[in-house]
Amino acid sequence: MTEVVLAVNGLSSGYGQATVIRNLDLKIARGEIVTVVGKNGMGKSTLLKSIMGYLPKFSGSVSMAQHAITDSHPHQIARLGVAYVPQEKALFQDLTVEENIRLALRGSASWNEAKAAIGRCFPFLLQRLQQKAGTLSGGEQKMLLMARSLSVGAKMLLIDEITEGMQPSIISNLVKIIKTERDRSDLGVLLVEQNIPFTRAVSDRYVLLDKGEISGSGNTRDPDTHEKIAAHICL
Amino acid sequence: MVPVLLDLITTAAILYIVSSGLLLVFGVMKLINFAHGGLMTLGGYAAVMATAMGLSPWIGIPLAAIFGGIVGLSMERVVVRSLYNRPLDAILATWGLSIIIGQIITLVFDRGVHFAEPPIRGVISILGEPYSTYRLILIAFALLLGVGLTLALRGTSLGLSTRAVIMNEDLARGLGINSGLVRSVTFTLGSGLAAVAGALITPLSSVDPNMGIAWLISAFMLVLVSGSSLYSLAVASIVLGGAQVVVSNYFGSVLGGMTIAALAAVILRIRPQGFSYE
Amino acid sequence: MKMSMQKISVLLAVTALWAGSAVAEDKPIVLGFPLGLSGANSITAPAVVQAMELAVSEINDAGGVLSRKLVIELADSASSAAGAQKAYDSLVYQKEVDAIISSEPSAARNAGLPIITRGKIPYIYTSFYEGRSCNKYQHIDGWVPQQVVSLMVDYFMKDQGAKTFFLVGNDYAFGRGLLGDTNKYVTEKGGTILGEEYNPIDASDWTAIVSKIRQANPDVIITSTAAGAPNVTFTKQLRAAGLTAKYGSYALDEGTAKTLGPDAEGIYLGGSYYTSINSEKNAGFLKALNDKFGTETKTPNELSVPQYDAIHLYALAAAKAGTTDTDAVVKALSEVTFDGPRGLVQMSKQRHAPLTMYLAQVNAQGDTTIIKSHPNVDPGEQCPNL
Amino acid sequence: MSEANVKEVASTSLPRPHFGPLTRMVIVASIVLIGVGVAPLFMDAYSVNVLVRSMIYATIALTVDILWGYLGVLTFGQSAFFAAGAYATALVFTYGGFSAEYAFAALLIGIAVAVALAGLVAFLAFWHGASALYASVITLVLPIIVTQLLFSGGTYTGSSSGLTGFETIPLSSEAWFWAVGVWLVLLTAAAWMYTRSDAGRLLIAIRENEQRCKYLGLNTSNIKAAIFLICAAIGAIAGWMYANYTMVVAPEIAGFTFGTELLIWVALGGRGTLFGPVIGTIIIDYASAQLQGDFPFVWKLVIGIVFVSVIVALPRGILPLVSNAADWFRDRIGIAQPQQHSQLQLRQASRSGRNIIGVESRGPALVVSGVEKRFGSLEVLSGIDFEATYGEIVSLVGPNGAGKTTLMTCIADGSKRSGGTISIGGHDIAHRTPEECVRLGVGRKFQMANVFDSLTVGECLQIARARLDPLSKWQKSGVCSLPPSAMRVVRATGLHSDLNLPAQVLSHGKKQALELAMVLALEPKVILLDEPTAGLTKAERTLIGTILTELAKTEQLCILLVEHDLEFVREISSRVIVLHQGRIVLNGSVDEVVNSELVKSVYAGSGH
Repeated sequence: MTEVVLAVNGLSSGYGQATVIRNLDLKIARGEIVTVVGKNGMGKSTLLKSIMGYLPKFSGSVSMAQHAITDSHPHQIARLGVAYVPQEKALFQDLTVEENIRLALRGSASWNEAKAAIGRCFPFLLQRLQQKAGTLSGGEQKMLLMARSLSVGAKMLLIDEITEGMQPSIISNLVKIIKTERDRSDLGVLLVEQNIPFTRAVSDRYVLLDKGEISGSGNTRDPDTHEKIAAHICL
Repeated sequence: MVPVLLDLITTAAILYIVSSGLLLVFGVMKLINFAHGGLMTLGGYAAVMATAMGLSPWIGIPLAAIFGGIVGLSMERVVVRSLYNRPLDAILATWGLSIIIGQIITLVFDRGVHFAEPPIRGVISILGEPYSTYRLILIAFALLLGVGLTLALRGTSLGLSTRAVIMNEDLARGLGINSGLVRSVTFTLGSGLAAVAGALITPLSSVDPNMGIAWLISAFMLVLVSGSSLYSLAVASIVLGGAQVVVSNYFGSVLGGMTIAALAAVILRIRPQGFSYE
Repeated sequence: MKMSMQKISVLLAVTALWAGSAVAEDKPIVLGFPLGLSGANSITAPAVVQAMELAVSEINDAGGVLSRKLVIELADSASSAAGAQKAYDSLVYQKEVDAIISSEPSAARNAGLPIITRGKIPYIYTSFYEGRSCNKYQHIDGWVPQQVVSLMVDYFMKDQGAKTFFLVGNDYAFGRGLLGDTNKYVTEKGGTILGEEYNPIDASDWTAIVSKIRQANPDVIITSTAAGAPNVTFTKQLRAAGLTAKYGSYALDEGTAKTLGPDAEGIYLGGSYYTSINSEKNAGFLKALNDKFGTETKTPNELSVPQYDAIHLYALAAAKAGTTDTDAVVKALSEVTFDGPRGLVQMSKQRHAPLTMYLAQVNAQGDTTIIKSHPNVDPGEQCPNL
Repeated sequence: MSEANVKEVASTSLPRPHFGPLTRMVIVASIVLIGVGVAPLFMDAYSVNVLVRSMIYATIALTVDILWGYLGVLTFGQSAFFAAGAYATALVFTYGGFSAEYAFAALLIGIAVAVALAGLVAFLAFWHGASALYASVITLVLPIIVTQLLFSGGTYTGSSSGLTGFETIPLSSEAWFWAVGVWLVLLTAAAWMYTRSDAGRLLIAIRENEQRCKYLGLNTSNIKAAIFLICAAIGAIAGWMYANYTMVVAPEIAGFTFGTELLIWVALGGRGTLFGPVIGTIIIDYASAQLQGDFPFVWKLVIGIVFVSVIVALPRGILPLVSNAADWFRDRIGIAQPQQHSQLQLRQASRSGRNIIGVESRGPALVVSGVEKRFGSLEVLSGIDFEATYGEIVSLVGPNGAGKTTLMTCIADGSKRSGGTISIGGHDIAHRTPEECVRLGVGRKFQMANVFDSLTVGECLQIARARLDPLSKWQKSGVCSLPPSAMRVVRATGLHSDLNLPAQVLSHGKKQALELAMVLALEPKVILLDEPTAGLTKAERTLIGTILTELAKTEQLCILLVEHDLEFVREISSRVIVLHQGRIVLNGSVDEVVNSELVKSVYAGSGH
C-alpha cells in the first residue's frame, strides 16, 4: 500500500468521564476508502469527532499526513486537509449554497476550482448557488455536504452516515462520485455507515466497531461481506 | 408632530449607534460586555484629545476606533478569553474592567468635565421646523453603521466566518475557521464601535469619566431584546427608543428614563427571544 | 482574622489616648474637612483644598487662634452618604477634631449630621443648598434658594422685559427646591411658567425636554440641573437644537462653563461668588492664592470661597468665645462677621447668612462678567426653631 | 432487605470521638460571640462605628452569597431590599415620630415591602424557562427603578438628600455593635447550618442542574422564589438596622452601584463560602474607610484590578486560598484534620403511595394518542398512538433522528408536544410542567447520565427523595430512605459503598445506575429510560436488564425504554415499537419486530 494519510494509534476517547472509544488502531492510505460499520451507540460518530479534535483524546495518538494532530484544534485539523461531514447540523441553514462552500475554502483552494469540482460532481448546485441551504430538500442538502467536502482540495474525507434518509438512486450516484474523486486526487476516505449495500459498493475495506473497539474487518470484495456486516448490525 | 417624530428617529439612531458594538459581541460570543460603557467613555476622551491637539473634530472618530480597538483586543486576550464558559462571571469581570478604565481615565485626565469640539453646530429646517443638524447627521451615521456592518458581515470572508461562528461554532471550526480568532476580532471590533459611539455622542453629552455608564443599561437592554441580529436591533431601537420619547413627552422624563429598562424586562418575560425571529 | 484586626485597633486607640492626654495644653486646633476627593465633588475639590490651605496659613501667620495653630485634617467622603459616614466617623472619633467644615452634596451632609450630633462638634456647611437643614451644631454660609431666585427672576422680568419662563431641573432635592421657589416667585410677579420639567439625575438624554421647550417657545429658560455632567449634557443638547431663548442657570459654575466652549456664551449665572467680582477683598484673595500656589492655582468657585470664609469665621468665633468648647463656639459663630471675597458674611439669620448675591454672564471667552449685585440678601425663614 | 428500617452504616471509617460539625460550629460561634461582646470595650469609638456599618453590610453580603454562591442567581438588586427596610424606618420615624411600637411596625413594613418587591422580581425572573441571564437582568432593573422612585418622592422621601433628623432607637454605638454583631453571628451560623443541611444541598443541586431537579418533581421556581424572598427580608432587616443606627437614609443605598459593590465583596471574599463574604465585606469596607481618603482614585483602581483578577483566576474568591494554605500548613506540621465523613445511612422507605394522585391500577399506565411535535415547519413526530400497561417493558427503537428522545420529552413535559393527548394512569397530562408530571407518576432518566456532579452519591439520592421525604433544613439528617426498587439498584451496583463519594468521580456505569436509582426513588409508575445502557460494560448491561425486568414484574412498573442495543432490547422487552422519521412503523412483539423485513431495511439503510 501507498503512503498512509491518516493514522490512529491506540486511541481512547469519549465524553467527560465516559470512555467510548477504547484503544483503537486504524490506518487509511491515500486513495483508500474505508467504512466503519456498527450499530448506533457503538462509538462511530465519537470516533470521527475524536479524530477531528472535538473530543479530548484520553490516550493514543492521531496523525494526518505525518503531522501529529493528537492535540490540535478542529480548525487546525481542517486546515491540514481534512474535510469532515458531520451527521447532524452539518450545514448553515440560513446561508446560501455558495456561502456554505466558501466557508470551507482556505488559502490555496480557490472558488474557481471549487466551482469546477461542483460542476463535475453535482452540476445542479451551480444553478442554485444563491439559494439558502435550508430551502434545499433533504437529499439536496446531503449533496451540498458532499460538494463542500469535495471542493476544498482535501486530502482526507471523514463522512458520518451520509446515506441516512437518502434515496437509493442518489446513493448509487454518490458511490460513483466518491470513487471518481478518489481516483482523481488520491483522496483518503473514512466513512461511518449502517447501510450495507452502500458500504459494499463504495469502500475498499470495512471495519466493524463494537462498543468502541474494533471487532472485525475485511475487504469489501470478500463474498461473505454482507453476512458479516448484517450479523454485526442487525438484530 | 414633526419634532416628536424627528426626536423619535434621532433617539432611535443614537441608541442604535450606542448598542451595535455590544450586540456584535453578544451575538458572536454570547456574553455581555459590561465594559461597553467604559469603552464609550474612552471614545469620548479620544474626541477630547483630538480637540486638544487642534485636529478636526471628525478625526476624533477614527482615533476613538483605534483606542477602543486596542483596549478591546487587550481585554479579550487577558481577561475575557478565559470566561467564555462563565457568562455571568464575564459580566462581572467586564464590569470590573469598566471600573479600571474609568479610574485610569480619572488618573490621566481628572474627574472633571472636558471639552470636545463638536464636528458641526447649528440647525437646519425640516418641514418648517428647525432641528439640530448634528442629530440628523447621527441618523445618517446609524444607517451607515447598520449598512456597513451588514455589508461587512455579508460581503467579506471574515464577516462570513463571523456569521458562521454565530450560527454554529462547532461546525465552523470543523471547516477550518479559527473561532478563537473570530472572537478576538469581534471583541476588538465591538470595542472599537463602542468607542466610536462615545466619540459620536460627545456633541450631546458631557465628557467625564462616567459618561458611558449612563448609556450602558439602555444598550444592554436593547441588545437582550434583539438577540444577535442587527435588524432586530434597529427594530428594538425604534420601538423602545420611541416609547421613551413618547413617555417622556406625555408622562414626564422621570418615567421616560425608566421606560427602556422596564419595557425590555416585560418584553423578555412575555417573549424570551425578544424581537428576534428565532 | 477579625480578632487580630480588632487587637490592632485596640492598640492604636490606647496609644492615641495616651498620647492625646499628654500634650493636651498646647496642642493645635484641628479642623476636620470631609471632602469629596473621589466621586462627583472631586471636580471642585482641588480648589476647595487650596482655599482652606490659604485660610489656615493666613490665620496661623497672624499668630493662630487662642495662640494655638490651626491644623487641617482631610477625609474623603467620596461625595456620597456612605463615604460621608466613614469620613465623619473618622474625623470625630479617630482624629478628634475641634470642628468640621464641609461643602458636600446634601445627602453626604445629612449622613454626617447624626455623627456631628453624637460627637457634639461645631459644624459649618459651606455649600449652596436647597435650604431648611437645621441642627443645633450647624451653621451655613452658602446661599439658599430664597437668596438667588429674586435676583435672577427680577433681572429677566424688569431689566429684560421677559414674560414667559420655562424651568428645567434634575429630579433631586436642590433642583426641585430651587425651581419650586422660582415658580412661585415668577407667578407672584405676574410672569407665566410655560413648563417645569425634571430629568432623572443620572439621565444623559434631554431630547423630550428640549422638544417641549421648543414648542413652548419661552422668553427665558431657568435651569437647576445637577453640577457636572447634567449641566453639560443639557446645555449641549439645548444648543444643538438651536434654541436661543435667554438662559439662566443656578447651578453652572465658571469651571464647567469653560468646558462648554461656545455653547456657554450668554448664559446668566446666579450665585454668591465669581472671580470677576470687582472688590478689593476679592482682588487680594486672588492674589494671595496666586502667590501661594503659582501656576498650580485652581480657579476658586462657589464651594471653595465659602470654605475660605468659614475657616475665618471659625477662627473669629473661637477667639470671641475664648475657647474651642463646642457650645461657646456655636454661639459665637452666629455673632461674628467676616469681610471676605464675597463681601460681608455673618451667619446671623437662623444659622444662615445674609449674603451679597451676584448675577453674572458668561462671555465669548468663557469668562464671567458681573451684571448685577444685591448686597445683604436675606435667607428668609430657614430654621425658626434654632 | 425485606424488613423495613434496616439500618446500614455506609461509611467504613471507624467511629472515633471527635467534635461533630454542629458542635464545632457552636464552639466557633460562641468564641466569635464572646469576641463581639468584648471588642467594643477595647476599640476606639471610630472602629466601633465603622464596624457596626460593615457588619450590617456583611449581613446583606451573606444573602448575596446564598443567592449567587449557592443558588447561582447573580443578583445586582439586594440593595433595593436594603433600601426598602431603611426607608420604611426613616419614613415611619420622620412622619410618625419614634416609639418602640413604631420601630417594630417599621421593621414589619420594611420586610413586607421588600418581600412584595422580591415577589414581583421572582414572578418575573424565576418562571419555568427563564434563563439565568434574564434573572440577573431583572435584579439589575430593580435597583434602578427603586432609586428613581426614591428620587421622585420629592420632599416626602427627601429625594437626593435622603432623610435625616429623625429619632431612632436610643442605643449607644457599643450596644449597636453588640446587637448587630450577635445578629450577624447568628445569621451566619444559621446560613451555615442551612447550607450544610440536606435542604441546603438542594440549592447546589438547583444551581448545577435545574432541569434534573424539575424532573425529580421539585418545583425549582418556587424554591428559588422562597429563598429569594427570605434573602429580601434579611436585606430589609439590615436596612432597618442601618436606618436606626446611622439615623439617615439616602437614595444611593438602593442603587445599582451598591448592589455591585456587594457582589465585589462577595467575589473577593469567596462566593459559596459564607464566611468569605462576611469577612471580605468587613475587611474591605473597613479598609476602604482608611485607604480611600489617602488614595481616592488609586484605591478604586486597585479594587477594580483585584476584582477582575479574582473573577478570572480565583472564581471561589480569596478565602478558599487562605484555608487551603492553612490545610497545607497543617499537613506540613503533621496535624491532620480528621476527614469529615457524614455517615449517611440508607433506610428502606415504607411505601408512601401518597405521592401519586389516584392511580388507576387497572387500565393502561400510559396512553399516547395522536401526538405530534413540530419545530417550525419541521415535523419530528406525527400521529403517534400507542398504549402501555403496568408491568410492561416497551422498547422504542429506531435510527438516529427518528424522534425517540423527543417522544420521551413529550411524555415527561406537558408543554412540549404540538398536538395530541397523553395520559398517565388515566390522567391527562395536559400542559403540566415536568415537576407536575412527576406527581402523576412519571420518572425520566436522561440519555447522558444526569446527576449532580458536585454532590455526593448519598446527597443525590436524598434530593431525588426530597419530594416525598422533605429535607431537613438545619442539619444533615444522615438518613436517606429509599423505596425497595431504588434500594435494589443501589445495592446491586455497589453504589451503597460510594455514598460519600462526589458523583463526578463515579464511573460512567455507576453514574447511569445512580440516575436510575434516583428516578426509582420517586416511586414512579411509568419510567422513561433514555439509553440506560449506553457506555456500560457487558456485565453492567446484564445487571441493569435483570433489575428492570424484575422491577416491571414485582413493582408493576410500566417501563418505556429507548435503546440502540437491540440485543438488550430483545432480552428484556415485552414489546417493541419501531419509530422511523417521526412515525411508528411497527408496534409488536419482540419476535415480530426482529423478523420484520421492514425493520431490517430501516436499519440496514436499503430503502424505506
